[in-house]
Amino acid sequence: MLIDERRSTDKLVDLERGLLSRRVFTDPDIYKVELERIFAKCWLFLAHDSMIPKAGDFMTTFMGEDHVIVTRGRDGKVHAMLNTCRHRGNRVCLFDSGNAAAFTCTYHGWSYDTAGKLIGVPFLKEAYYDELDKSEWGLVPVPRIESIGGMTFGSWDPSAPSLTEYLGELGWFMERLVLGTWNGGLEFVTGRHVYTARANWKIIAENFAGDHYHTSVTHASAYKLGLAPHPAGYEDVQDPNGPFEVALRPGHGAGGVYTGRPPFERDLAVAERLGPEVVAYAKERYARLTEVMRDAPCVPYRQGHGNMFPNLSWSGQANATGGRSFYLLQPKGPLHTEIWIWFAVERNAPQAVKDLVRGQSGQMGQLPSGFFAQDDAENFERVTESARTTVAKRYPFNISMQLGHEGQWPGQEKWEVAGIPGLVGPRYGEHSQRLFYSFWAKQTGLDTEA
Amino acid sequence: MLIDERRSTDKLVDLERGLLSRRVFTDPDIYKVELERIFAKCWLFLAHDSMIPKAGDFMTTFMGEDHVIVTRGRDGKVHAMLNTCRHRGNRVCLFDSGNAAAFTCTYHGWSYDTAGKLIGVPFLKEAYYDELDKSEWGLVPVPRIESIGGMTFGSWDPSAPSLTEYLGELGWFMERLVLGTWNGGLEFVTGRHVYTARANWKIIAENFAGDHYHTSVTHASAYKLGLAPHPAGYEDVQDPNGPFEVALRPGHGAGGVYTGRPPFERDLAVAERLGPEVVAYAKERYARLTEVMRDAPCVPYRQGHGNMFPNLSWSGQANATGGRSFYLLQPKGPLHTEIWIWFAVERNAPQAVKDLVRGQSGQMGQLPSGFFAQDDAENFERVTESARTTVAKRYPFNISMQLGHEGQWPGQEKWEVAGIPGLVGPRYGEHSQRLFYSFWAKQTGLDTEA
Amino acid sequence: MLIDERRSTDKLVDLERGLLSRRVFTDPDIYKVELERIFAKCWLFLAHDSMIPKAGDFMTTFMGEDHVIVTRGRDGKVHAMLNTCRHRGNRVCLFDSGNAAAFTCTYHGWSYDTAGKLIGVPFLKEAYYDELDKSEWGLVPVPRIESIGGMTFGSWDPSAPSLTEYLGELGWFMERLVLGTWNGGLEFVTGRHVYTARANWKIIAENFAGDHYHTSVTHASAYKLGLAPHPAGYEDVQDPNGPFEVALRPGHGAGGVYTGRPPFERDLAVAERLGPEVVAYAKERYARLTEVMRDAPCVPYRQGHGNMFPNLSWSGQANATGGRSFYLLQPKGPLHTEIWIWFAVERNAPQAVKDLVRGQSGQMGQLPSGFFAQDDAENFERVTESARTTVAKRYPFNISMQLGHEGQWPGQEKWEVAGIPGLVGPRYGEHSQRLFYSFWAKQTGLDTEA
Amino acid sequence: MTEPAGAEVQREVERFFHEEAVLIDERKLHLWLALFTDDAVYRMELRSKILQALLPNTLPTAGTQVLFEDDKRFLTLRVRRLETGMAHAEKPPSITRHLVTNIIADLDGPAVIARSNFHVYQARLEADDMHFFGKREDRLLRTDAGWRIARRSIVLDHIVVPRTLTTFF
Amino acid sequence: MTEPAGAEVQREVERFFHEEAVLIDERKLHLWLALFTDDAVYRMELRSKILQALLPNTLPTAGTQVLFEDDKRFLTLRVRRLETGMAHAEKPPSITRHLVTNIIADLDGPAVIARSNFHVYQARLEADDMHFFGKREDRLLRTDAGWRIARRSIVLDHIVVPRTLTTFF
Amino acid sequence: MTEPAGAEVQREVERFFHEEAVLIDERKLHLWLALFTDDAVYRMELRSKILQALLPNTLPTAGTQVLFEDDKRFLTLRVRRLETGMAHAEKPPSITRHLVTNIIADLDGPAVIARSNFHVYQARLEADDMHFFGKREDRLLRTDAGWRIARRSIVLDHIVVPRTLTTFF
Ligand code: FES
Ligand code: FES
Ligand code: FES
Ligand SMILES: [Fe+3]
Ligand SMILES: [Fe+3]
Ligand SMILES: [Fe+3]
Repeated sequence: MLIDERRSTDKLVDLERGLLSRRVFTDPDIYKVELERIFAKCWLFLAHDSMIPKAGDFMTTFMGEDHVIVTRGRDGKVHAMLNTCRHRGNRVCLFDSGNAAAFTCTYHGWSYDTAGKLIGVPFLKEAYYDELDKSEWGLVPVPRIESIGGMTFGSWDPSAPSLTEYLGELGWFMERLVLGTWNGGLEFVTGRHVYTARANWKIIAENFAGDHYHTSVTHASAYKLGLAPHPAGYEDVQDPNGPFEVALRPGHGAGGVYTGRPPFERDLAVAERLGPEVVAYAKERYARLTEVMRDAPCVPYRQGHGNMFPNLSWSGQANATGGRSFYLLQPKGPLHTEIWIWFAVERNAPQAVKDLVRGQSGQMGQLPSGFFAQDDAENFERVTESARTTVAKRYPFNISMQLGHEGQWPGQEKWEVAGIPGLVGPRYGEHSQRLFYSFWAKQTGLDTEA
Repeated sequence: MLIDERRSTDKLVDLERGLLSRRVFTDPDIYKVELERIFAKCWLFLAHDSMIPKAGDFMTTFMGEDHVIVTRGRDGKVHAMLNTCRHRGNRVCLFDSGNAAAFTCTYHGWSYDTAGKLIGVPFLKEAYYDELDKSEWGLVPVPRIESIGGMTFGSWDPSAPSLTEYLGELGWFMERLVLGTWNGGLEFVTGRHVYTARANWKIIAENFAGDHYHTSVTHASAYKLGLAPHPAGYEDVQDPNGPFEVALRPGHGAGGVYTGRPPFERDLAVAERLGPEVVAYAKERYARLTEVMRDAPCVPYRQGHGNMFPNLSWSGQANATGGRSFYLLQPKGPLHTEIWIWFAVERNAPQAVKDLVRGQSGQMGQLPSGFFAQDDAENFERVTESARTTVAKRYPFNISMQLGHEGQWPGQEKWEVAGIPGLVGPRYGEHSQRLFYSFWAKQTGLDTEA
Repeated sequence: MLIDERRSTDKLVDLERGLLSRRVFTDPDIYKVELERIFAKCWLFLAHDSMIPKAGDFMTTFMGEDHVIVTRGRDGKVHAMLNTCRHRGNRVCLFDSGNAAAFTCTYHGWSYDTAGKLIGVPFLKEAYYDELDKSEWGLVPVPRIESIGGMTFGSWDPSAPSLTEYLGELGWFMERLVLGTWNGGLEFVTGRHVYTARANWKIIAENFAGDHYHTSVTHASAYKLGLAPHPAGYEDVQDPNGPFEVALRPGHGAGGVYTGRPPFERDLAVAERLGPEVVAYAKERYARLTEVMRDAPCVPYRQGHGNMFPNLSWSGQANATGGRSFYLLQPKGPLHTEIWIWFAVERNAPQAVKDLVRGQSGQMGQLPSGFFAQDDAENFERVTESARTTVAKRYPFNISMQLGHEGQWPGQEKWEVAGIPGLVGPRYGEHSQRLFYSFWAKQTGLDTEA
Repeated sequence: MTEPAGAEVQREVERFFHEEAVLIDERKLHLWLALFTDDAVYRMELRSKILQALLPNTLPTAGTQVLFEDDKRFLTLRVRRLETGMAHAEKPPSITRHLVTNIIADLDGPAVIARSNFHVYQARLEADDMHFFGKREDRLLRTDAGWRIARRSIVLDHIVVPRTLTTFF
Repeated sequence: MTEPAGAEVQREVERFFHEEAVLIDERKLHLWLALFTDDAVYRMELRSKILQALLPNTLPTAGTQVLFEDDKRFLTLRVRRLETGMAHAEKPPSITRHLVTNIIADLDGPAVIARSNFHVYQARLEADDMHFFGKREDRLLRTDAGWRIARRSIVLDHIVVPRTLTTFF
Repeated sequence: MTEPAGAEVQREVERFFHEEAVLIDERKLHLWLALFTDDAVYRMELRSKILQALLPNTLPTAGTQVLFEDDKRFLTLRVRRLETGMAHAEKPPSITRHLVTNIIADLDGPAVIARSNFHVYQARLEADDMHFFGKREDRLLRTDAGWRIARRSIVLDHIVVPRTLTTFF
């Protein structure tokens, strides 16, 4: 390359000054590094148990840009493997999901069982003189597969830390709030929705990880219409009971956390509109939650959004009347991301809650028909475009909000946050984003090498 | 890269042999160098005063591929700045043009005044603890802004020479003929038209800079229809009064220059068709022009086309009954250019002239509906495509016409060109293109480095 | 590049282990090497005599990505030259085919005769002062042009071996079976059909070169419908009379070879349906073929598919009642190929055969409307896509079938193949593909350099 | 059971759809809303590639992927949102062009079931390469004020929605 | 000599084409086949750029480039092939959308000659950017069971076919 | 004030537009010219994104960006130019396909005001990815020889024209 863009000694992620190079969003070479060192190493979401409940059920997905089949094997376990024949590489499964006994390649007919084992080779004797060692030529398995609360994750790195270790401080949140494992876990109630944005995946991920600051502006139209209460001044928005944005080592974030009775009482008001069954459920659920949260006396009740590094985001309420939406941010080059969307509710929730969640999904939320997605996506696209051009690229983004105040936030003495793991910060902050990018820098190794 | 295309010792621009490498048109790495060393350094056209007459008026444009807002500030001055928020880079102005008091980012709501100053940060106190130095986080200003005859230009290079110095020999032409500053300057009479060509920007720019040689062939259909007199033999076309092609240091070109009474008389004939008012205007205007041109006794009267390096081209007649068209050649990668088009007339011209100019704009000219643009664009596209492929790239273009004869053209003793600055050459020549590419080589530094 | 994909010591083509790197199909840098060292060096198909029979006839094609004009000159010879003006590179011929006296550039009017000679330069005297040496500025000729059986090939490499030497063992097949030169040669009976596939050219070429293994699976639907007999067990398919796949040094392949009377008798059955004239023709033709094949006592009668390295494939039957289809695999980047298709019959065939061939062309065959093309193209596309992604790229393709058994195939003692040149192998094998890729590796030099 | 509508109704339905498309493309969205009955449903599904649903030769079904299931109240909110001046994904408004083709009107008792295909082109900021394809099935009722849409069922012919859906179909 | 069909026939032909397109897009291909007469011909040509054919201002002609020239028997085989479950280029079935426009019906004795333009959109696996353009000229016959296609002549407006042709036009 | 045209006129206008499109696509351009009255105006505007024009929810207006404003004399010159054999941007002639949809005919005194949407596809040399979208509003007059175009106003739905405009709309 005739121009060396790394000529400067500037770091891509400068946590001392709170600066973030625009190049991380658009440089094709950096993107290749991400594919190798993030998407081919980190733990990535594969499937929820309820997507492939029966033996032979499968779905296809992407890990980075690699196409992967996820199956429920005859052994009842989840398997995942590259969707590419070991002979000449043809795709062996052509569907989004379904149930199959085997995957047969349409080129020369090699076939693989649902665990990826090569079980059939046409004319093995006549053409291969029985010399092909079938045990060596199965579909390439994802070497590490682990799960939490019904959610299965995979990693291409044989020496990756365990999923639990990788989740780190997020594990606690996952089990208690996101997945509600103590309440029977989740049930996915819709098919997969997908839309595409001309945006880098990270600007989406960091937004879910901890950007509460954008809501009052980006989503102003929804507030204006009275579809949600508009946060006016800071006093209104930073109640001692939340919301809080929590940065979770090593690189995750969970925000919109509300603690104690106030969020429960707001939830109860919704429950009342849904009928006595739901009220009873909400109350009983709260009692059990309080029990579960014995180590967190503040009793976190609601949890609004988050991101598990690198690309599994979610939003929702994690309460009795709300669902969760999960967003898998599938990278398609530095400038494009597919957003894969599923809706889920707690399995134990009354039918009225399930119906409500299903009904809301296309309106306010993150479906391409939803107000919030529309507002967000266009910002993400413009951010990405601006990170691409010659002069603009010289000016880093500012991720300095409250830099140096971490853990010593003004007014934090009033917050009811006892027992919550991670770095608990106020509604408006960039501590979660800084953690996101510092982990990104560590994983890519780019600043270290430079 | 496995193949090093620069293995040869050939220069990209070989002025000794009159050769020009095809790689300059298609190599993505060379294009990146252009963005850095040409478009992020040279003086680029931003706006004409009449496009943003009132305080708060703005228009958006590109400098290279960077998106830029040009405003008329409250101070009455023209400002220009990157259209990207300093926080996360979102575009802050979504329109082509308009009038605004401020630009508010739709992501988190930072807002900037029309001079680019950061004037509003939501929750500056609560979220930033008042620690954000707003004076440091304004929109990135174009550091150099200067103007000539109502046309404002900008340069990203703080140490760039002055606009006057950069214009060099072109300045004289700009003021006297292109912009008619001595006659009240120009008024832009149409909106911005844009079309796209699958062509490198330079083949367009060099054409306007000094390629009179193509007209009789490229635009033959228009001549055939009798829409313009067809130049037959050389004697017909190289009259002592023009047209001349003038290469203007450092890298500009102005062609189709006619001097003395003949072009004036042809203009008068047109004026007569438009009525006595126009005749009177043309005569009075000629008298004043003669006065203005005291240092050029040949009295250049008409000027047909030109290019200010790198990407502002124009055509028209610069006479009493004609308008001007300006073409801003916006690069969109090595293989694509957007042609931005405006029409202008001298402010002092009678209404009949203004109407005529407006009416003609879509027919013969450089609008995508115009014959000339249609003929030219297709050539430019095919030239670009041919400069991309493996074997073709080994064969440089020929820019050798009259090489070595500069300033000693056969027959030049008869030419009435006294007082015209620059290298005045005949209608058919490539001296202006050689100057264009030699300046290009100097600016990019590529031949020096190789 | 921040990630060096060649970090491994693995060869791209590993013939010892029968492995083939996926990178050869998708890496943009490898593709550039192919353009330089394969498409700008090897012998490429230009035209068949019957496409440009008369002086002045021309057609345009691509050699690699370079656009080339192929003409029948006034001298009756075939000429080929880059379709790009030597002045500013404009395309000088805008058509697919036709008849022309000269090619005149639409930019400045330089014109070239059908041998590429520069014959006209507008204003040569007035503009160029007669100093342009026209003999130096003709269209760039393809320096090597040779032909076999009416098929003309070109090479950009002045020091390339002769076409005969390059054809190597394929020459024998070409003359005897593919082109039927002993029977008057071919006549092309359709125009050029083109479709595009999102596939690398090599996966198509290797398929034609010697992949008989895919047919029973890839084209299963056609067999199921009874449109062709379905090969069931190996005994059915490996008759002593064929079919055989033949690897032909240096890098070609010809497959579907049947010898002796059985294929002739099957042909005769078809001829009977076409009438006595065709029967007589088939018999007389067989007699002459037997004569021609004196050096091959097995008398190869039918030949089903093949590839001349790099990108001329064919299929058909080479018998009395069948035609041939030729496929020129025009590379359009690593991930795209245009398939250019022509149909031909032996010139001496009765009209009934010619009509039959023309009629069948769009149904079963390799036209985009044909079943076989539809089946094949989709495989090729998926193979290519899978060779692009991060993890998949680490797993080479398997080209090991029968590795080590070459020339010592089980049962070969029964085969009637005496006199056939090249490495004659069974219907199901990958010996032709290994030869294809080993020649590819030699031509690109990439494994040697690594 | 439906039966083909007569010439007159077919023509009316065609005109109705074309006038409707003008209202969307010209951004007269309140007039557009007025074309829906008060209890109208505006529904859109997305396609997918599910093996289970596949008998040989059957189509990908739009399973549980519902993008819109709006009542008129929410549809009105969508329009009002665009008027807030804060819905920046439509600032400036996108250029849209509705090409409505293949209109088939059938009678279903007092109602008309009208099927149509569409290609909606959208241009926005620098992008003019956004295209949506699909089909609609409308239940139309004749009222004193003209035809009204009681139910619109849209199937979008995409697996991946090319952009968030800020226009109407 | 043809003459413009009257209002009634024009309307019938439009409906016929639109119902036909539904059958293709919904993969009711045996019903689609039933719309052809037993001796029907289904033909498609491709375009090219040949200088010889060029008087100034004449069109590229579709010379000897015939993509389809099927009788009903082979057309039926095409449909049956899709049902084998082995025609993997349509596994899962592509999404198609036929936009049929510019329908002109003319009377030619007892037959109707109907011209139409089309834009066929096809989406498949990850690709949703495949588009076919062209025109059709159909010879339609009225039978007791309704209109039937006796001959369909398609000209595809492409020099390079964007993909193998696994759908119908 | 306009009012909806009756069934007969609507049908005539549809046929008129479709026959017109055939003339353009088949390059019978003198016959096409004959469809215009002698004093016809052929006008085209381009779109832009101007803030001033923006009340919330109003459309980008086509301001002073006029691409065509031809009288019949100049329109004829455009056609004649293509016949010179020297208009190389149409050498060989582009393939075009006019998809004209959403036709609405209204009566305006003796004239008909006909609105339509279009998608014009153009293929040329190696490129087959050029698409133009927009709407037309025509003033049609009935003459003894049939309908004639007295004024055609086109709005092109592009901010950036995708290519120079060498075809007709
Ligand atoms: S590629 Fe799968 S069997 Fe050959
Ligand atoms: S990106 Fe503009 S305020 Fe955050
Ligand atoms: S480019 Fe061909 S004559 Fe100038
Ligand atoms: Fe948001
Ligand atoms: Fe020109
Ligand atoms: Fe095959």
